[in-house]
Amino acid sequence: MDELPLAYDVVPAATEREDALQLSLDSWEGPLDLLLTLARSQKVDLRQISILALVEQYLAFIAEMRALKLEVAADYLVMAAWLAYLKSALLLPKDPAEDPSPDELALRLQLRLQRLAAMREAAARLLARDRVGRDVFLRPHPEGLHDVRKRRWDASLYDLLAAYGQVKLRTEPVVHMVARRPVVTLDAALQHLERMIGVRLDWAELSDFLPADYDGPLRRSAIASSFLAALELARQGRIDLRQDGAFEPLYLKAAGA
Amino acid sequence: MIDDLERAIEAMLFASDEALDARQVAARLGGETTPGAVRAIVAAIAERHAGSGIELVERGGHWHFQTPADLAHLLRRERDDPRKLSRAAAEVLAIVAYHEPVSRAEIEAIRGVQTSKGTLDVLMEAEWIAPAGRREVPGRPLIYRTTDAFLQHFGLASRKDLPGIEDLRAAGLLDPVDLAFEAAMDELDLVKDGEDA
Amino acid sequence: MIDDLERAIEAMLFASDEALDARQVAARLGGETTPGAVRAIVAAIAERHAGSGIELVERGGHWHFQTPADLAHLLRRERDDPRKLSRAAAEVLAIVAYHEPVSRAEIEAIRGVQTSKGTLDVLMEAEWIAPAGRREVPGRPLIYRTTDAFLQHFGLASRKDLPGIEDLRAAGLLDPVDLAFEAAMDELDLVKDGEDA
Repeated sequence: MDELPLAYDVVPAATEREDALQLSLDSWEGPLDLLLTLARSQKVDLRQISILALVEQYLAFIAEMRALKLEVAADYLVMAAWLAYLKSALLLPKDPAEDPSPDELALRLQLRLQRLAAMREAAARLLARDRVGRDVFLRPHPEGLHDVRKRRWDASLYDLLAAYGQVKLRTEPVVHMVARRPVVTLDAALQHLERMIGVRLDWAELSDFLPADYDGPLRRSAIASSFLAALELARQGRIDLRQDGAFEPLYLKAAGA
Repeated sequence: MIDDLERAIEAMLFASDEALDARQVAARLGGETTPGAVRAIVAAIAERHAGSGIELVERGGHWHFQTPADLAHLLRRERDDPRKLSRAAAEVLAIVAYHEPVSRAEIEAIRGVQTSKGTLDVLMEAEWIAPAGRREVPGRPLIYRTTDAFLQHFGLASRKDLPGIEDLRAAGLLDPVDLAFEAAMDELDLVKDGEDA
Repeated sequence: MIDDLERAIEAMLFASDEALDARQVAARLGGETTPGAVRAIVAAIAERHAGSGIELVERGGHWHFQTPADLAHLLRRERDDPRKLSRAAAEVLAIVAYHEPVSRAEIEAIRGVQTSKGTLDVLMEAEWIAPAGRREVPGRPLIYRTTDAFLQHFGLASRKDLPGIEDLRAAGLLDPVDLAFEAAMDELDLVKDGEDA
């Protein structure tokens, strides 16, 4: 510890003029800073400092400020009050029951000052190092290292085929494929009947003229179209029609036979 | 042991904002060194760095440090950024593969929807399709074909390996059940394509 | 003859706009070279430049080229104006550096005064300090630490290089007052015990 010099200030304005009257407390970073400045005026290692003398210095300084009717910030006054208490405790005969003892309080203050002083000195030594841009220099315009992001597209053969299938589906021409319904057209029935009446000479029921293998919807269609064909042939006078009563079977035979 | 003057000039050239000529270096040294002496020292510095990863080069009488051109590739690093091909792009790619060579207008006719330029760009960036000349029709449109990289990526020995329409139907890829869904997805993709463009 | 790998690493460090560590260099080389091998080569490069006008220095495991400090007078220009720190900021920076990680309340306990928000902001803007999580005590205060940029700016190879840090630690000056107080009281008791005996 001895090889470390006493505290340095980064900004020496307050400390260099410590004996001169300071018209402002702006130069200090709070009461502890002021105490440290005053302590350094004792020109001894902080470990050997007289706390009592330091307290008196501080109180005198604040008293002077107030005598000059300068505004003294509250935290400086709080410190002054506490130091006044410490001073009286240090001066009075020791009361062993008192806890913490004035000596302990003084020791704590001393430890705090040592720590602040250590950091102040560390800051000064740090700022005095070879700093980039002041003492050492970098390349002003390095080429720089660049990352180029290259997009890598991803797709599977399935994606490709599914997409093509979809295109095909979407664009295939829409054709309405109507299933061929089982019907016998009028023309077909006419031709059929014309052929049949040449074969059958006697009265025969219309349904007998239909092909035997027609059944279901095809048979119904054949009946309807054959009926119309029979009416047409009767109109042409080529067949005769006979029905014995309403809803009775319809008979037909070649005309004049 | 490098002498002080050489160190000083080397540091100056390193830290300078811009390339310096011998006169400027001499001036910064305080005028005790002549530009001629500076030139000799600069040559020695350049010589000392020759063949290393740092080069001192002269441009019109001005000197500056740079990295050697043959190492430029080290200063750029390419990183992969995998992306899923959009459905629209997959359709276009499939059409090119099945119908190549094919123009953009023909692609659109087959797809039945407009194809953004960006979609073709994506496929060209992926190096799966490439221009293959122009169609000798009015307007001489560019035509596209697939590439070897395409065959390689999709594990195809040749274009003939692409399944035919009947194969697709057998595989259910022409199954209309999902048509409405697919169409909806396609629309989404088109919106995305539009945003990309 | 400088080998290709050494040239490559030298060029990278020279071209980079920020200090690189061995892992970053190895990654850029494509993973064939281990960080350990990189470190050995970097040491060789630094050795080769020692005593020249360009130095390869290590700061917190990161390497960069810079000019030697003894040539500052030749290189310093009017425009060079490194950040001027207020006394408060300098003290706070020192406290963070020597005590890290440290909370604002701990900084204030040492300085005996409140730290204005602006002081920490200035140091964070300079990228010399950064939040380093929270202290797991009631209120979970934010704690701060110094950065690699701090080491680089102040020319420190590592935190161990902080001036006087070993002496301060040995003297107990980096311990909190409470701890130091107890130690001092123990010592007093020992002395008293000795007197009593």
